[in-house]
Amino acid sequence: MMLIPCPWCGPREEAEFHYGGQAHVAYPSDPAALSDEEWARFLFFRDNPKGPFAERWNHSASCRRWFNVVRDTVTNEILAVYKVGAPRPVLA
Amino acid sequence: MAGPGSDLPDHPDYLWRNPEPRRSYDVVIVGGGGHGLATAYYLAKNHGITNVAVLERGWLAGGNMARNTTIIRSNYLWDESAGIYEHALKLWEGLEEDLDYPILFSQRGVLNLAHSLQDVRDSVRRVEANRLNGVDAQWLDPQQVKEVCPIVNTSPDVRYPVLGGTYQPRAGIAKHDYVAWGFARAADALGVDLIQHCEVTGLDITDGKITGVQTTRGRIAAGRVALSAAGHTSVVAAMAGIDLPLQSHPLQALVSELLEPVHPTVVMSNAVHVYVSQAHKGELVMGAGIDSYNGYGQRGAFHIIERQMSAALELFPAFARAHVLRTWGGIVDVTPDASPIVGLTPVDDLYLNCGWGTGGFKATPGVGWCYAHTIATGEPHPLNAPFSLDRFTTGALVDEHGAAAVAH
Amino acid sequence: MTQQEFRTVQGGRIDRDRPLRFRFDGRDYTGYAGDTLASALLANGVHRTSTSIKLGRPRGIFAAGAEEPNALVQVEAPFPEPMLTATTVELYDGLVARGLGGQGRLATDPDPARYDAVHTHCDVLVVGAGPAGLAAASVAAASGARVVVVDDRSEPGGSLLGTREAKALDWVASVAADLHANPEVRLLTRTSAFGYYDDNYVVAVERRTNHLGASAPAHLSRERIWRIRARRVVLATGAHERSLAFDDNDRPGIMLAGAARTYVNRYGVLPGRRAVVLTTNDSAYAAALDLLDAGVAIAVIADLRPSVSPLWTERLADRGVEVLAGYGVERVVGEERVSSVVLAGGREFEADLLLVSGGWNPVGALYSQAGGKLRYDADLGSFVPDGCREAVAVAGSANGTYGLAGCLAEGTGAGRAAVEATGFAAGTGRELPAADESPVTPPAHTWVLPGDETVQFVDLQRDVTVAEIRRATGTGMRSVEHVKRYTTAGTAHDQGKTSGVLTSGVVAHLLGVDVGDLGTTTFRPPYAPVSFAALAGRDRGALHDPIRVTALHAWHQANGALFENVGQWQRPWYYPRDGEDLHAAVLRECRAAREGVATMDASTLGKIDVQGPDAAVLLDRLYTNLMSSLKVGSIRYGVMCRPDGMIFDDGTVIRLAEDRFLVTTTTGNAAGVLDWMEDFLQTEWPDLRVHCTSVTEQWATIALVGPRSREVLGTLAPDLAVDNDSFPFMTWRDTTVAGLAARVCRISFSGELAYELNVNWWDALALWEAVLAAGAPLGITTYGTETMHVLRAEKGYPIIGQDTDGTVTPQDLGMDWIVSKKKPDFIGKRSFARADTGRPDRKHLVGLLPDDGETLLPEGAHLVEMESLPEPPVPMLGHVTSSYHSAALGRPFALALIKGGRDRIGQRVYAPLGDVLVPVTITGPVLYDPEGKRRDG
Amino acid sequence: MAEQTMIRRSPLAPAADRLAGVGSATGGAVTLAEVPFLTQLNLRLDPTGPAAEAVAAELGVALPTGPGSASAGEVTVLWLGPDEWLVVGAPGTEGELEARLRSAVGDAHASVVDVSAQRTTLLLGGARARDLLALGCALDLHPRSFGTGDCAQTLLARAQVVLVGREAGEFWLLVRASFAAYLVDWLVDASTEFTSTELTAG
Ligand SMILES: Cc1cc2nc3c(=O)[nH]c(=O)nc-3n(C[C@H](O)[C@H](O)[C@H](O)COP(=O)(O)OP(=O)(O)OC[C@H]3O[C@@H](n4cnc5c(N)ncnc54)[C@H](O)[C@@H]3O)c2cc1C
Ligand SMILES: NC(=O)c1ccc[n+]([C@@H]2O[C@H](COP(=O)([O-])OP(=O)(O)OC[C@H]3O[C@@H](n4cnc5c(N)ncnc54)[C@H](O)[C@@H]3O)[C@@H](O)[C@H]2O)c1
Ligand SMILES: Cc1cc2nc3c(=O)[nH]c(=O)nc-3n(C[C@H](O)[C@H](O)[C@H](O)COP(=O)(O)O)c2cc1C
Ligand SMILES: [Zn+2]
Repeated sequence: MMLIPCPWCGPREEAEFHYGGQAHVAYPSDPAALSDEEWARFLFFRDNPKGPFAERWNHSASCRRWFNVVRDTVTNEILAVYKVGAPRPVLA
Repeated sequence: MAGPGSDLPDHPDYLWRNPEPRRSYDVVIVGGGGHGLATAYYLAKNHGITNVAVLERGWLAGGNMARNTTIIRSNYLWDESAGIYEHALKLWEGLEEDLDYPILFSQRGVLNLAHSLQDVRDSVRRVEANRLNGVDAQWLDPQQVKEVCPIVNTSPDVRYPVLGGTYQPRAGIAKHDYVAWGFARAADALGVDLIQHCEVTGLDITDGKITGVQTTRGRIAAGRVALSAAGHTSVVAAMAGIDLPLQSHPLQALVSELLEPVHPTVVMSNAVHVYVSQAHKGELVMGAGIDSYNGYGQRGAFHIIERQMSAALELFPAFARAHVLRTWGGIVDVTPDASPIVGLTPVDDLYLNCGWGTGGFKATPGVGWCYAHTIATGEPHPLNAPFSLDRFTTGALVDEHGAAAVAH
Repeated sequence: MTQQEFRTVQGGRIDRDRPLRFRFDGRDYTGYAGDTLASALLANGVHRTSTSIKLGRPRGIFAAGAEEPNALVQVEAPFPEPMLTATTVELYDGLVARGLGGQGRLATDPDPARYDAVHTHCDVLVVGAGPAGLAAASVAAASGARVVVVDDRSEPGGSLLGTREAKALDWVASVAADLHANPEVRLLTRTSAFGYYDDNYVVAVERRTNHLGASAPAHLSRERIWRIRARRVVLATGAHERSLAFDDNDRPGIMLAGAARTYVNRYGVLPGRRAVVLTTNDSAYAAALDLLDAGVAIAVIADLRPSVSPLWTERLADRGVEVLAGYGVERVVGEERVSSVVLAGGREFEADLLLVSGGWNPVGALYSQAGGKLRYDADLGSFVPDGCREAVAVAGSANGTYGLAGCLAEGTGAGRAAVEATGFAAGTGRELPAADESPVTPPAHTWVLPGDETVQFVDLQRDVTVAEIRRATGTGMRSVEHVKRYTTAGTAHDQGKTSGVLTSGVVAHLLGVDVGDLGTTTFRPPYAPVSFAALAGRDRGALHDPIRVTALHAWHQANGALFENVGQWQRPWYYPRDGEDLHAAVLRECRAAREGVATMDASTLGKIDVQGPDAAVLLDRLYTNLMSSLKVGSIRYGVMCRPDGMIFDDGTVIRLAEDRFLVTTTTGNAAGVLDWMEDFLQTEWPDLRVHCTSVTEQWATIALVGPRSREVLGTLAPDLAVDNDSFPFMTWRDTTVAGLAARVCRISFSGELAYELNVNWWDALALWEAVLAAGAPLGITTYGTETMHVLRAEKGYPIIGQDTDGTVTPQDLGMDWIVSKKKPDFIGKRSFARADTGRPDRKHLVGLLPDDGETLLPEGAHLVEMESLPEPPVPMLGHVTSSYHSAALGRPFALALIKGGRDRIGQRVYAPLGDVLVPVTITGPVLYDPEGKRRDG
Repeated sequence: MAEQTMIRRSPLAPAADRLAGVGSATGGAVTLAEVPFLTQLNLRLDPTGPAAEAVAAELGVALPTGPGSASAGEVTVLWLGPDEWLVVGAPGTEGELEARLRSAVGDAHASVVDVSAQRTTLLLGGARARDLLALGCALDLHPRSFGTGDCAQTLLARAQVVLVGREAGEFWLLVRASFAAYLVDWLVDASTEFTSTELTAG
């Protein structure tokens, strides 16, 4: 049970959150202009790194805000928390 | 006095060599889990290709193969799935003899319980589809469920009462480690090199064709390379610049102490989320749900275990004072449609087998067979052709969770 | 009843004034309060508790704590509990148990006990209340920090309880008193920390009432899971003594030296009359002295080290005990009980007890679970902590520090560092007791003694011998993980607490490699077995998952409704009257809706208030059809797809104002749709000025359906012009119904003239009763979800999740009309241009009429083209999604998803039911009132 | 209006006796009662914008900008999220309060939604109130971390609740009406622990 620091509510149990998968995957501005391959990439293909991963979480049981987290997928260590729309922080 | 497990057959005294890797092989298989080992075996046996190495980063079959709840069944909804899983089940039925290894394959039947009216519809749908596909399947009412597994609580005092279940009598369990060792021994005997503690760290590609792999034990040249790295497939494929529609999640399981026989079959419940069987020595083997997020830690969160136990006691009040001895986790590679990906890749002579998620143990012989065919011929076997990577582009998914079929 | 012949005359921490009766393997005994089952058995001279699992060899009590590998028991009364260790079962009056060689037995009666879980938070968690843990807790608590201390034994003190260190024991008592008195501290005994999870989340199980036996208070949970979130953790979990592999090392009467010491000192029990000691290290000497003091003769001390500590030799020589350096055990005589021990070289010593110490293993389980690394310390001959990511420190013998003074000092240091790290100024703990320490002679590093490998046991509980390990390495296995699985070493109830490192040692010995390179097998939760019931806690039956009910639930219950679970909701399924089955009740309910008037509780529909200048823009992007053109006062049905083009939800949208909509969702999807909207608003289109608010429970919704519904509404809402022109289909009005502020929508999910009356939750019952009263003269009938489903199916309206399964597009349902051609984009649109969504043979929703006019097709049945079935696999066309008897049609009918279905209308296909093929004809999906004449009444 | 209130039924009206029974069974260690019909308005607006100031002026209290609550007279404002509040008032004032808020925010992009019936409120008191909550709530409820005026949305027994620290160690538990009966079942069951002073561990 991770303790996830909600930028608004503070650290809360993982069970209060919904996972939203990879961060920074924008809905395409003009889906019609995409090839089938490009559209398939948007629909189904997500990074799946072993190590730091920028991902989305929603504090669904509380403030209902989406935010981004960089988490190490091996250790579950949360390396950074930042707001939606902010760029992925550069980690040392 | 013969205690539990004392009647289990003895292992062979000899399993495998521990060869030094050669500089070059016709086929290099990345990942020495059940799938990799079965693939090597069928490459040698069915196709006469024996200059093969299976490269394993850790100890042989120490990935998901060492940690799955060993449920084997073929009662999947869609024709494509029924095809490959039923092929596997037929192979299971002759595997002990074929490998000359006691794999403890026990066709004790699998029950999938239904807890809502929609579960009932989905279950009947699956049973009917199974029958037409030649897969044995029955719909049982709660009374019949009780007859198959008397300790299931079919009374209405459960939060989600049992409204019935599907039953596949030919389904069952096998002893995971023995299966792996059986394939390993047989492959080794046919000349396949099983190389442990040899992690693939790079894929060498020239002009769109794979030529070899970089490993922690040096470079190994290869005519063909076949990925069988389960939870780590994204990591390995990325070495070839290939992105895959995979997410790797933690999945946990646990065992109890050894108990006198109480549980004659395998029971799975999607809605209440638990699956249970009693293994040969007497321990209850139980699986939980996946953690919602990606994870490569081979461990999961505790609340998942608590939920699993509360689900278990809903269905099996008799388990109350059983004890959990050990919990563990694996890394399962999940696709968007809960079906595997088996076939060719954009890189010549590089093959892909992944995405079995929570349910690929049962496919071990079947996928080994088909994947070996794919690698040997360069063309997908008809049974794995529907599971190509390009289905995500065309949209021709084989959506096993959408259709509420159960995983594992 | 036997006397407790092996009880010391005095001493021990048992209460000799409180004798307790118990029964073991069919014989009655007494022990004392403070005993464990094991100590009570030993007090009565019982060593042998069971037979071994595979070989059926006699086995006895080997240890004195959670690490016990042998003495497995089944408790039979007061309530059956399988497989416990006699060394951890506290004695209580009336305990009935038996020795267990193989499998435990589960109770057949339901467990009457309560179990629960509780959350707690602390600055510092200390696991283990031995000297190291108490020292840590003492300084931490003195700082004012919140401290939790857990220890799995019945009282704090750890292994000191098994000694006669009077000063240290006084210190234990005073620290324990301090901790109990400190309101910020929680000292939990009988509590094992069994799992260490992310972010210092440590879970522990407290055995609260078991030791009280039949007098356990029923209102308290028997076992409790503590979910502890700690800012820092100090692990002071001690060390487990390990054995050595020598011939017949499994005989009853062979015991860990430290355990024997504990039995003598803590429990006032003599584990034997005359002992031989076999050791690799100094610790067994102290044990020998304590046993001597208690009256146990020590026949000889065999020390495997070529040269031994002169100090200890001298102390024993003073007592007339011979110490043989460089000697091991060759043979043990006696099957049921040790009778003599033969040392290397052949000297035989009569003895009923053989004490063994093969060294110590720091308890690294939790540390390892925390992600801590273990390193083999060749000097100590054990694996020790070597760095961890979590905020955890290890102190005392868990860290490989075996002297008391060292443990106390390390505990103090760890406690201080932990509180300081959480921002407290470290306090001053209780003054530490003086501890004399003898200089330590380095231990010998021996795993296996010469002899017959087939009777040299490594894992007592799994009957694994050196010979079996040799067989495993002979197969080609090189990893301890393989050896574990091949031999099953370490996989039993004790999870190899005393045998795990020994197994690694033996493998290393056989392969000629360094044990440090080989490592250990993985430590996994739970550290000690935990009952299923404790883990399930109170989340059982009605509390397993929240039950959601509507404002009218009590009414439905009182009026005989049967319920259907829909997600977490309970919805009335149908209302059987005397003797009616589902079929009869539903035909009656349907008839009422089609011919008269009927009413249902539709409150479970999800409702979302969508407000803001860009509300219409948002809805246009999410729904497949156009919502911005909806007029205030009007209602529109809409469908939402996932980006992959598959339908995900449907419902109505009513426009309350230019900038305000009320969206309804399906019952199961309310939260999902709101999340969906928030997701897009917050992450994709933050520029849109829209707010979404769930109002699902704000509004209760009552459907009023049937040709005579207008009459009922007319009576109840005198202010409302209910005629068709004034209040047309798909519009809404705010008005007063039965004196209650209400919003009335003209929506129909049945094809009949119908209304949905919305009032706030508090008014629901009043409205419902008013509707029933007003409708009574017209025979108003309540109906449930089943009738709702029949009525909508007769009209060909799909239920998302029943007639769709996540692979169905709006076009598949024949709803091209709802997919806007005008909008440049909406979620899902792009996917309709993919190859697969364009296939002509996609499955379409169609109607089915069984040709015989009688057969009710099972939902889930498949359809085939042929009149007789070929060998499988049989090509299938699709399946029945909904199927009912129709009162209105006077026959059964079904909806189905069929390949190319719309092009097959009029064709005959077959539904294989068992051995019969039922011919059915494909029709359009709308079977009732296709012209829509009934909508306006 | 008066008539209407008469026939209103609060979600936990049928549970009133059971709630009261908890106090007597536990000797007051835990007390539970429904506080029905509180006015509750969901307010969404930009906390940095003029609407926030206008609302603050209207209510006489600034909107809390982080987890917590603020009170002025009969109105208590609970923070739900960075742009979301629950304005709680006396029963029957929802119409008037909504009008006041709407006129205060004027043309600003803000929403006011009457959700008075969406959730009901339980008042939890007694010396063991925190211990009771700890049986199903993962928040740190130590008085140092969660005291009077603190407010959090969280899970209690897997149901979403708004938890508010009130005076004298009491709590408000705001729970969605559909979950209320379940939550009461859970609370009553949980309180069994405190029904005897004998051996109250923990
Ligand atoms: C808890 C749990 C329960 C399950 N229950 C069931 C069940 O009941 N029934 C069922 O059918 N399925 C079940 N499964 C799924 C099943 O275990 C997997 O689908 C299946 O084992 C995957 O195939 P594999 O055996 O080849 O995988 P693995 O055994 O995981 O093999 C992959 C191997 O690749 C190796 N590898 C990875 N990267 C590299 C690299 N770079 N170089 C070299 N080697 C590498 C890994 O170390 C690993 O050994 C379960 C899984 C889990 C985790
Ligand atoms: N002479 C030697 O070689 C030798 C070897 C080992 C220990 N010792 C002596 O033993 C003492 C060690 O002190 P210490 O404080 O390090 O350890 P300890 O053994 O005294 O205390 C550890 C305590 O932690 C408990 N515990 C362990 N795991 C637990 C868990 N997961 N959950 C709850 N409780 C758990 C144990 O039951 C025990 O009560 C010292 O007095 C030391 O001198 C001596
Ligand atoms: C079907 C099955 C049965 C198992 N039975 C036991 C058992 O009886 N005792 C045990 O300790 N572990 C048992 N395990 C778990 C293994 O010990 C181990 O946890 C698992 O292989 C994962 O490896 P790891 O924990 O070393 O990472 C079993 C595993 C499986 C898959
Ligand atoms: Zn939050």
